[in-house]
Amino acid sequence: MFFELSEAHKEFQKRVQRICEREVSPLVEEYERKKEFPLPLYRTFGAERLLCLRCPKEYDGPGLDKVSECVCMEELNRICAGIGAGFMVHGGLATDPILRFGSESLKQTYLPRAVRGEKIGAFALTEPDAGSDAASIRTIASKDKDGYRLNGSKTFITNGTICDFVTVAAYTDPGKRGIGINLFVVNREDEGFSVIKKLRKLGNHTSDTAELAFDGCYVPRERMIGEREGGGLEQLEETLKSGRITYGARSTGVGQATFDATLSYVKQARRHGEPLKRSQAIRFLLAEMATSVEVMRYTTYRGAWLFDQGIATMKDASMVKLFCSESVQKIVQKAMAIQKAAGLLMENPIQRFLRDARLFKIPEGTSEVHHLVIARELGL
Amino acid sequence: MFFELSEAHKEFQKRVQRICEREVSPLVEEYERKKEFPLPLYRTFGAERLLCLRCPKEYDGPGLDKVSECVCMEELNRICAGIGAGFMVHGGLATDPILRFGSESLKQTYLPRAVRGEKIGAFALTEPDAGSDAASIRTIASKDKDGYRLNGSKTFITNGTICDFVTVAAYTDPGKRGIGINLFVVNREDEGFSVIKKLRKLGNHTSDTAELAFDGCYVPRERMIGEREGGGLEQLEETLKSGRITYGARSTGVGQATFDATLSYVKQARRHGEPLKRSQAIRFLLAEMATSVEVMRYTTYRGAWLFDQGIATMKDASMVKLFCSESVQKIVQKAMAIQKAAGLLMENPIQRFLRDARLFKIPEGTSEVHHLVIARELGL
Amino acid sequence: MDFNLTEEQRDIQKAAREFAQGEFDPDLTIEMDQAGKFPESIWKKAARLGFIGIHYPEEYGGQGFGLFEAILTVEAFCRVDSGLGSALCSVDRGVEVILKFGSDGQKRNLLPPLAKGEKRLTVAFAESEDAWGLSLLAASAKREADGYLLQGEKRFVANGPLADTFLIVCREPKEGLINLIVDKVDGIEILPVEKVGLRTIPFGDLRLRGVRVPLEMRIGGEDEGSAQVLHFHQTMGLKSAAQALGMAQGAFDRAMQYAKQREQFGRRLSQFQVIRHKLADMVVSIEVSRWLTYKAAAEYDQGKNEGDSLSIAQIEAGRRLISVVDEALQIFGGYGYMAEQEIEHYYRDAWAIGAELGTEEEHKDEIARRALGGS
Amino acid sequence: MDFNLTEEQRDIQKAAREFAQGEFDPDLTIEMDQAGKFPESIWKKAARLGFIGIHYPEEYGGQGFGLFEAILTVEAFCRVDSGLGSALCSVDRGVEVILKFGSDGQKRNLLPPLAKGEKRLTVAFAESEDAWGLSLLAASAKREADGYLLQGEKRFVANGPLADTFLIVCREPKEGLINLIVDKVDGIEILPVEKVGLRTIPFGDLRLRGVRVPLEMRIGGEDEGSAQVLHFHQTMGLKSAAQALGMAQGAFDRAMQYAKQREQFGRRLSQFQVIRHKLADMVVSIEVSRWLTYKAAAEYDQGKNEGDSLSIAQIEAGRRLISVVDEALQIFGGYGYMAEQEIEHYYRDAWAIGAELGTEEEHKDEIARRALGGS
Repeated sequence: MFFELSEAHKEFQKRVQRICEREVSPLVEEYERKKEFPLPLYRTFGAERLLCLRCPKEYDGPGLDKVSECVCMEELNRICAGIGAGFMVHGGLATDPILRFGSESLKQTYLPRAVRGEKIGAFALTEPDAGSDAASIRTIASKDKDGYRLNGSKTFITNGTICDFVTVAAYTDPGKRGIGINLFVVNREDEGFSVIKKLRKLGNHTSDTAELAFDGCYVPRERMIGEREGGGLEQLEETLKSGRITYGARSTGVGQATFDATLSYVKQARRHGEPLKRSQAIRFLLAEMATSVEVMRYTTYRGAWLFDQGIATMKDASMVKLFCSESVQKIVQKAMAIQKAAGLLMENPIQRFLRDARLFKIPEGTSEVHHLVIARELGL
Repeated sequence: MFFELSEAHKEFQKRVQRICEREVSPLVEEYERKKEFPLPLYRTFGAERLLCLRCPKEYDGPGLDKVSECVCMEELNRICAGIGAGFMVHGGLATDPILRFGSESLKQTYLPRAVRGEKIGAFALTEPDAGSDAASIRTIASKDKDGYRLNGSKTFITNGTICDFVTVAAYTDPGKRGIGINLFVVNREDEGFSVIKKLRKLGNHTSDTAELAFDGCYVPRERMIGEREGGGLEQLEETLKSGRITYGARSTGVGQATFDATLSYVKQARRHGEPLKRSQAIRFLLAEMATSVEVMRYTTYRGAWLFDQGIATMKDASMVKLFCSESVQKIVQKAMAIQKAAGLLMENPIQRFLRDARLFKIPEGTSEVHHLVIARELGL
Repeated sequence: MDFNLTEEQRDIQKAAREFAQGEFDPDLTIEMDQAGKFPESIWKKAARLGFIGIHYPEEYGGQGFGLFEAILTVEAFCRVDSGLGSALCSVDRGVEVILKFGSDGQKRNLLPPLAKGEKRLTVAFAESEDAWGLSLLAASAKREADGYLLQGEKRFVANGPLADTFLIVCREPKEGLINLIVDKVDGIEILPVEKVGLRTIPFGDLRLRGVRVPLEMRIGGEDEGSAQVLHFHQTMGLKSAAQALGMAQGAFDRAMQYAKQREQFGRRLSQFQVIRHKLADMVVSIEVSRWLTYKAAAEYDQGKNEGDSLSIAQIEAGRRLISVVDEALQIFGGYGYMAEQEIEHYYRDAWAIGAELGTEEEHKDEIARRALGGS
Repeated sequence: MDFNLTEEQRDIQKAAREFAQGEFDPDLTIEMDQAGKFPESIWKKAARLGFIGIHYPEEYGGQGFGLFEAILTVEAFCRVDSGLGSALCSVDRGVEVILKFGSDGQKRNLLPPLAKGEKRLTVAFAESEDAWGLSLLAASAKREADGYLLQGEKRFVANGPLADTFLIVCREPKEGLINLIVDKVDGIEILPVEKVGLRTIPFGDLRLRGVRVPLEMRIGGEDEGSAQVLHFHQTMGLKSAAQALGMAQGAFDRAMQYAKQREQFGRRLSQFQVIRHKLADMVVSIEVSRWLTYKAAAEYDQGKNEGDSLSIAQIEAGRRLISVVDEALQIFGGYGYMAEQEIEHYYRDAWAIGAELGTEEEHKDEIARRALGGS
């Protein structure tokens, strides 16, 4: 029994902190304003082998565990959730299916370059009419010669305009609702693939979000992930299970950043001429924020550890995402309530934390979906 | 890194479950109605060495760790929080100061018999005018010959009417507010010690709560815990730190019991003729309860583990108590909201869980105190 | 828009409050709660002073006021004591069904003794925890030549062990759901049930073993039972919201008084910001309850009961009561948990009245239905 | 007690709503929010129709209604769009100080151009994040022969970059805190500040570098600045509560419409109980906001502003708005997070108006002070 990060994890955490502080922090303001992902960071993080953390050494990856991934995601999101979103998708949703279910040749083609940040991945499941209800996607992969022809459109795709490849979910058998799904790797240069538009959002401005179209886009058989038609559903479940735990780390990161900023604010601010920190009401809020961040952090670590043991259920993953993404809302809302007018200024990161964290209740299963997933697993 | 109970802990948990099911469950209804602690259980649990879990073998104890204590407390409180209260005080607050700070002779005198359940301990800190503000206790231990003479009154004392000995906090130097405090072991038969009255409460009916009086009660020097006058404060802090973590386990236990009862209710109940479990609103509540219990449990384990490593701070302990004792309120309130009229009947344990859990926000530091402790440790 | 009580309403409020303050002794209230006793003599006095029949027409021995004025007395009583106050509100449970649907003869028989405090009325509607599942009711009335023959069981009958007369909804094969006025007679067996709160209003389960009820005891026409039960739930919901409002105010009064006198850390509790803010939060909660309840009552007396007001008042009054009582108990600390303090039974009574207010799920289903229909 | 609007009030409400529906184009609102533009032409039209000066006396070009009627237009505007609606409410910021404390000459000068939409007024009170710390204000006015000489800095000036006239509170060594009416002249430097919400109302920091203000521009007597600022906060608090109420209603309207049309899992969102209950919760929240705000406004017009009503309205309107807007966005799911949907700026605007409503701590301090005094 050892309820703490191992020494190796702590060392790794320190290394990530140093790199984030040195490489990411200086870019945040500029790219937030430009509403762009700071592309050079892919190479920087690639060189540090911080992109696809669970990718083994044979594909040039660091071969770390889910706990390490969560440690890294927490630190990154502590600096900037938008950048964290891009890296999360690249190192998780986009490459996970290849890593875990792809053929050796797919792995060799995509993983080493993804690891090094030379090729950027995206993940395309959501469609204009299929959000929480993934089974109702309409993108179809129709058999054509030695491959498939993809038709459909995808939306809310992180890394959408900057990606080099995208892992796409499509029906190979539209007759089998929710089952006849497969994942394909589409290259940016594939004919019939296009980026329709970049989307403007409430927050996560440094993450790149787009609408994509597949218009008779031909994908050879080898770029279907896995052998079996209809094997995609299970791959999606496994990929999302991992992604949901990552939201625990993202939430913890933003929660910690919000707490840190609020604590320093409270330590120096005055109200009615009195030091703000003398107010019991304010002290209460800070105590609740601190407690919440601690609980979120270890709830996430536990989820990641279960995942590393291969015993995490979807219920475990849903609980981590639900609990942490809801908890961080309360933290950012408390921070806003403390700062009020000052918190509204664009120069104050608190409002960014608010906007960024608001997202977490939505993707990879809304809070509502996770409630229902958990209830289902309880036998209801 | 190992975020789970060890195999040994799991074995221990199963054993405790079996014993609770066999020995405790059948007694609950009767003693709840009688509003008495089921005294024979002290001998039973003593024989099983489940009373003073951290007491080492040299004093006839099982020499287990804080995590084990929490495992045991969770299971016990899952069956009955009132009985849990008595055992918690006996095996924690009453005997901890002797175990950790007492002389060898004190240990030999009290611990083995406490371990075996032959002598029941109580702990007396709170006074009619000193609740959260322990520094303002008025019980005084004045030097007299080779010992001290205690004068004062104590209230809300668990095991008050059934105890054989009581660990009492008193000022040896009333001039040193908050500092000149010592702990003494008073025997039931000591002259000048008396039980004023048994108190009726909202819940925890099987726990025995009383008001005590010390009227010139003579205690020999050897029954002061520790050597130094004024050494009691630190002993209290350490004792309460452990006790606060135990509240995490009590909360988890009641939370689990409430969840279990509600889940079975929901699985069979109907509303408007429809199965209740079809209601999304109800499913949501169950999902939140289940998530909360999981998070409470591992938050408690982590606190206990930190304690076992000797690195738990008061902030850690306060966070565990605050988070878990507040979380369990939401669980019992949700359960009541689901059952409504049916939940009010005395034959339904839900109302007992509500009344029992309501206590947890009050003793060993109210929620308000823990907020302020945490804030202080944050530098506010 | 006018948020003021009339002078007459203020007088009623004051009279109710003074009556309760004069009659409800704190030690007595705790004792009666623990023993589960109904306050017989206080009830008689309240009736004598006209509080019980306040909204009955004068011709039937009442005061001729509206439900709004009744609500003001309910609030005032429950503020002074949650248990005794509620007990006084429980003696004519179901009277609104008589007032709206009863025949002149039924009113003449029933209302004067209720108003005079000579008889107690209650309803026996639910048969299971699924209190709202009218379509599933099994209690049967068989029409015979000169009346009905009743068979069946009823649960959660408030004041069941004390009532002289019951309104019982049952199913007649040809007539559908009908409500019968049933006096306590042989064949009605009452099994007392222990409950956690509002112990001054004993609960009972009813067994009806071939009870004969004369024809003229049917309220209204055939198949009107559902509408009558709905009317009961609406008016009762309003009264329960007022009880909740009064209880919240009573819990606040006590917490405030305690905070002003109890010292910790060398200061009175009322000097700590955290305690002051808890009290301020209670003030906010009570105002929310109050204005939503008054609005629902005012609309009801104006004949407007189709909107959301009543559901909203019940939701908020229930939520707010729980949070107020919970924080009040917390301000009392360890003492609040002890049965020596009135707040201890306020806490239990709050949950009990919460059950009367219906579940949030059901109210929200209703509100959503009104907003969205089936769409 | 009467919870109904008069017919005239209903007409005003309807007119305001129809005006806003006619003028606020959803695409335009999103564009103006993103660009941070004030809706000049809509403002002119609103003034022409009498909406701006609705509660000014008729002799100064107004409509002669009370603040209650002004509140109804604020609510209606913000319901149709949080940003444009709020912009229209921001053009005469501080006018209540003139209405209550200004001289006839000051009113004659200021009110008609405000009512006609020819000029914009705002206040420059705060100098730091400690917006309430009046005792610490450093901006100074030095009395000279023919007027005052102003030095200092002001922060968070809503509409600062657009205003023609400012009310500036400052400290004169002998006269204490005084409020001056200051036209935009040389020596007033305005630094625009970017903020997250209500971007149609640009913020600015003000630098006053030796600004000369004629004697007759002082509002009221010596040392009356604090009372005037307090009056501003009270009336502004009421307007902000109405803005919050309107925004909540607007967010609800949109969520409801979306829920009725969006399909997932083969059903419309509005057919899922969880979504229906979210909508029901919004209905409850909006009603709570509405009645507490109306009550505070009605009392204000009756000259009662000493009680808790205003603090309570602000607390609840703020809390409820955040929860309504948050759930509305959640109903929209991913689309709600995108700037293509109006709900995205409703979310940001909700936080911005939340700041106007003051902190809960301060309101609770006030409520507790009224309940407990210093004890």
